[in-house]
Amino acid sequence: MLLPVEELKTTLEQLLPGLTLTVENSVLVVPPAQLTGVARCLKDTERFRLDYLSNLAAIDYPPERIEVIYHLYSMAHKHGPVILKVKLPRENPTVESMVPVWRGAEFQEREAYDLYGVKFDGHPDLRRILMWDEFEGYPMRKDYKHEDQDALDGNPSGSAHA
Amino acid sequence: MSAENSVAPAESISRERSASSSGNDARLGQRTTPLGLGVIQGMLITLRQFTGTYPVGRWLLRLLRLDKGDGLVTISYPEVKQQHDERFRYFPFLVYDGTKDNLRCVACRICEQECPPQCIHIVMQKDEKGSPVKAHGRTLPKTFDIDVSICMSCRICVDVCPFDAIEMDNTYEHANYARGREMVMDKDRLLKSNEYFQKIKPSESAVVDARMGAKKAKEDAAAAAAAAPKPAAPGAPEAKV
Amino acid sequence: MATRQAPLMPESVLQSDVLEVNLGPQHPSTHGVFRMIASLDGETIVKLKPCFGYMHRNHEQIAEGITYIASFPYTDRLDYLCSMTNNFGLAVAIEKLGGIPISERGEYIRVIMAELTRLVNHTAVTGFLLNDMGAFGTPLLYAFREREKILDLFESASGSRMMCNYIRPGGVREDVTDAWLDRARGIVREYPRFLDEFEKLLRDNEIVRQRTQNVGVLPKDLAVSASITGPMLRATGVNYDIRKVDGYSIYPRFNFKVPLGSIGDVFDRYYVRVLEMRESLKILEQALKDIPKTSPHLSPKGQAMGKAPRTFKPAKGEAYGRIESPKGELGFFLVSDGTPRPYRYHVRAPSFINLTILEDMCLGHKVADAIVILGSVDIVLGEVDR
Amino acid sequence: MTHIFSGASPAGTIDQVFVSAQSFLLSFLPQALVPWASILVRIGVIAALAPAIMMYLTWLERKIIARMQNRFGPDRVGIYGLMQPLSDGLKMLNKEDIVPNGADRLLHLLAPIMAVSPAILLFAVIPFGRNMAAVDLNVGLLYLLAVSSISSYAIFMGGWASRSKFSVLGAARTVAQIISYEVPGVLSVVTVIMITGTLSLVGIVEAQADRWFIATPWGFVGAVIFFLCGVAEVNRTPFDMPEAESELVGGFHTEYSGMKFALWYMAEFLETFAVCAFTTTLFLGGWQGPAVPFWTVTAVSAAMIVTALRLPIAAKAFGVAAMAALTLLFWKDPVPSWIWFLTKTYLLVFVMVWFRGTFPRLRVDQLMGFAWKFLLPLTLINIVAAGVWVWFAFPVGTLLSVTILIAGIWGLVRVNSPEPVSLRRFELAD
Repeated sequence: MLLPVEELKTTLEQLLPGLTLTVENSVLVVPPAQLTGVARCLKDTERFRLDYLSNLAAIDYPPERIEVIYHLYSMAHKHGPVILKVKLPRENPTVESMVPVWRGAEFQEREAYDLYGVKFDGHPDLRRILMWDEFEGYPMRKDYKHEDQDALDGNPSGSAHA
Repeated sequence: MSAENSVAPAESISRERSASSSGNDARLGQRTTPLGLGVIQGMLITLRQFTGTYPVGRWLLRLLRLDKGDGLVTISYPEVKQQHDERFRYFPFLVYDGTKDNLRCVACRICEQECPPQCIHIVMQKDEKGSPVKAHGRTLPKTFDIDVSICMSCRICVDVCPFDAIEMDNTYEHANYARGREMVMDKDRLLKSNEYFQKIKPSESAVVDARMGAKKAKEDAAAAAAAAPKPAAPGAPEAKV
Repeated sequence: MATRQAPLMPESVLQSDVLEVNLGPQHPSTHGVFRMIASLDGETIVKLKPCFGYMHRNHEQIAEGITYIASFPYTDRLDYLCSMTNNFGLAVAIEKLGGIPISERGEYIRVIMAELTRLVNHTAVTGFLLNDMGAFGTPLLYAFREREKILDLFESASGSRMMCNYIRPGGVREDVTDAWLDRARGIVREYPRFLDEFEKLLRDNEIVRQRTQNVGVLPKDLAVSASITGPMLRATGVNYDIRKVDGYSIYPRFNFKVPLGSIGDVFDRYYVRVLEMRESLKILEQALKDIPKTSPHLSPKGQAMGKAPRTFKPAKGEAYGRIESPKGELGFFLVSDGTPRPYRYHVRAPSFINLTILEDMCLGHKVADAIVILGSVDIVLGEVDR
Repeated sequence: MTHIFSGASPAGTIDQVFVSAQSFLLSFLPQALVPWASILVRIGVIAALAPAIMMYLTWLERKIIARMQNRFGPDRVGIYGLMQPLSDGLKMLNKEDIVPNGADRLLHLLAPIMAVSPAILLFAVIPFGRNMAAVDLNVGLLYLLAVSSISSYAIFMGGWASRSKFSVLGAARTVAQIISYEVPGVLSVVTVIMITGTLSLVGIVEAQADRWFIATPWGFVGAVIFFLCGVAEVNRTPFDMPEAESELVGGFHTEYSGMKFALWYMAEFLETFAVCAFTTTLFLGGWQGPAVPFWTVTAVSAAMIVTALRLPIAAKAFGVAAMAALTLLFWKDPVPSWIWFLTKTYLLVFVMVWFRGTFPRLRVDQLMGFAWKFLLPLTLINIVAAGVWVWFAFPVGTLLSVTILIAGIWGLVRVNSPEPVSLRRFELAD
């Protein structure tokens, strides 16, 4: 079975020298630079074989950072989830793309780019996936100014109510 | 009639019957009819459904002891309406007991905040000085609009209403030509009597009436208790209800 | 790791240039507003770019503005063919986030509703697949005839046929009557007759076999690496069913099998779905037989979760709840900051991710196959675009 | 020995009712004009008959397919939806006729006209009943095959002229399909010519007096192949790749609307009727039928009128009275020849609609493969079988031709089914 997060951290640090991992309430926080190393190690070592990236999401914490979170499971050993988290600056968040490791990340990374503006280096074709291409801005960020902001704030200027 | 010499499929019969790991799985998904007759089998099924829709056909199929198929399932709408169950819900309506101004809603606006698409708009009845007007001992809404073109009849307003003032209706013929005024149902179009509620949803209204009855009984008891001790002895401990 | 093959260049001697055709977004058989920009060399597909977002309502941003309970009606609109399993997914995620206990009878009703939804979805999808192949609606209308019976069950339990908004954290919104349970037992007893007739109509039909076998073959390792889940994955032979892997809700109590295919082409996906329907019927029989009579169906606090949604403030933290929806792994990732409204609400939609390898499957096939392959992937645009 | 499948019944009065009506009508004219007038009358009959047949074929198809799908089909416009074709026609008339810009306007207009005209031309040669063929050509069969191949030009012209990707794709598929299905279609008819020795359709029908050709081994296989090729030439399921709605939206007639689209629709349905009519003529004994007394027909129709739920009482009474009168009038006559012809044709039309209600569509390359690799060799084998059937006496000839045919079919299926890529196995794991 998969070992708890602490042992996972220590074994990973033994396997990959020069790796600084921290654990925040059972989530492995990985520095952006070493993400691909950790990912490949988790996927290829026989003990883990986390070959299935179930979910990839970006979370916006306005003033200081944007986090990208990865939920990994193993279809071979049927164990899971190992949760990786990467913390990126808010101005120009870039991280290595996981598509070479898990092909499933392709659309989810494009969605994170489209809605949050997180750039993924090495992604085969990083384009907007849900919005139309000429759309400016990243709609899911907390500080995104909606065109008719008041409709969002709840006073129903938009609805037919007089 | 015509044994169709149809196209040869991608795999031939003999190679499939090789053994496989667990017994029953070998036959799963393989052909059971000989090559070329699968098409005929499909045609016989549609023919059986076809004859099953005619009375003469059904009699014939019963004669040949064949499965009669499902017959005609269409409901010709304007003449015959589909019977909906009691819990069928469409747009909400406001409940009043007896006369139209004795409505249960006290304009507390909980449903306005909780409504996911924000389509309920309530303005409380206030006199010129701005203090709420009371009728039947309760405040009441001056206007209570539900924008029916936005409402998705999700019943959350009924769940969160502490006064059982709003219930779900089951009339679904609301088509009209304009999206503006007609689709915003104002207070008197929303108001319907409690008898109507009991007629369309018997068991649900029974639960609501029981709860209302219990609450009224508690209020009467408390009111009676509050009124009674004044003449007898002020400050005597009220009987815990 | 299978990298994406380079698009096949037209190597035929005849120098014909590539014809770019827009299949969609308004197209009779793309299951909603989905667009495929296909480059054709004659009839064969050389390049295929899926393009969607036409139905993007940003359900995740709306959910950040309303309470947890208020976003349940929106989940009905995600995968509008199976609204019960969408509610189930969000309820599992919220229960994991807020640590809410679930009543015994509520669990049984949830499993019954989820398996009925699996029947509805697989029946409808097989009908649509035949419609894409050109059958003039007959299999689809047989499928819809059976689906209506189950939708009437949903209506008499939750109030609405497709937008049920019925499952709540802690249990279900309203209890089901015994009469409803008998009706459900009748329909479950009647269903195998329809499945046999449907299989006799389709499985041995030479034209159906000719159009589906060895079309859109999906290799096993590409499927795993592309995070494909659901019947599409099991058709390639990978045994991964979240009902068995996670054992969420009370699924470990029922004994049922997970059907697996071998080649992973359109026929395997069709037949794995048929076998899955038969397994769902087994689960339904067991669940309908021993559903407990006594225990209240709502959360032990006794009042429906819906009554006071604003007082439901989960502790600060993150939770990822996932279930086996008929289309694959449906996951809800919730981040709460202590207020009644979620800080971040992300939906892991199976249809969205199962489309990743649509181009790999279609390369080299004909235009007619691309439509059939899309039909076998079984996408619903409400879930793809969210 | 009147074989069950034959019936040289004597010509009753009801049988020749149309012929005698025509001669009565023409008796008023001076002798010199009679031949011209009879041609005009026949043209008039065909001009009236063809649209009516087309309209009520659409009604029949929608009703039959609806009943196969457990639903009613059109029943709002008129009793049992009988006015539906009229309302469709009116709708088509007042729909705007959109021509895509950049389309070749002349070709865009010409294509539907060129599609309908051969379909109507075919009606000239159909022998509806005993000496009721509009024109008794002695090369009727040749005429039939020649005229029915014009429609591929029209379809390609329509597809090419509307300058849209979908219609060009549809047009390219059509030409390939119609050409590859004409070859086995023609070859399957060769056996009939070989046996009867004449090309005239009336001659062929008379040759089937004692035995319908479908009752012979080669005739059965020939009928199936001719029917399938007819279905393919009319672009109907399971061969309706050119107008495949699911991927080509409408194939060659995507860009047509209004009356032009109605003409395409008319061409398709007229050719459907023509294919069924010619299969009946060539293989099912045309207007031949066993000597069944006429009152059975009137009895069946009276029963249907009485049990019809929606007919008002007055209509029911009138109908039953009419049937009774007909029975009394033609008491001793057998069933007329044109009723035999129409029942057989409409049975085949039912089979064609039955195909459409059940089967999915064959892909383009499978379509071609089926025609060239399966039907074509089968027709050649069929010709050999027919030769053997004619040459040897009764028991030996039939047995020999049946064995040749069975061996041929088995061999072709064996040749055409390739090695499966990998064994397909399903497993129920836990």
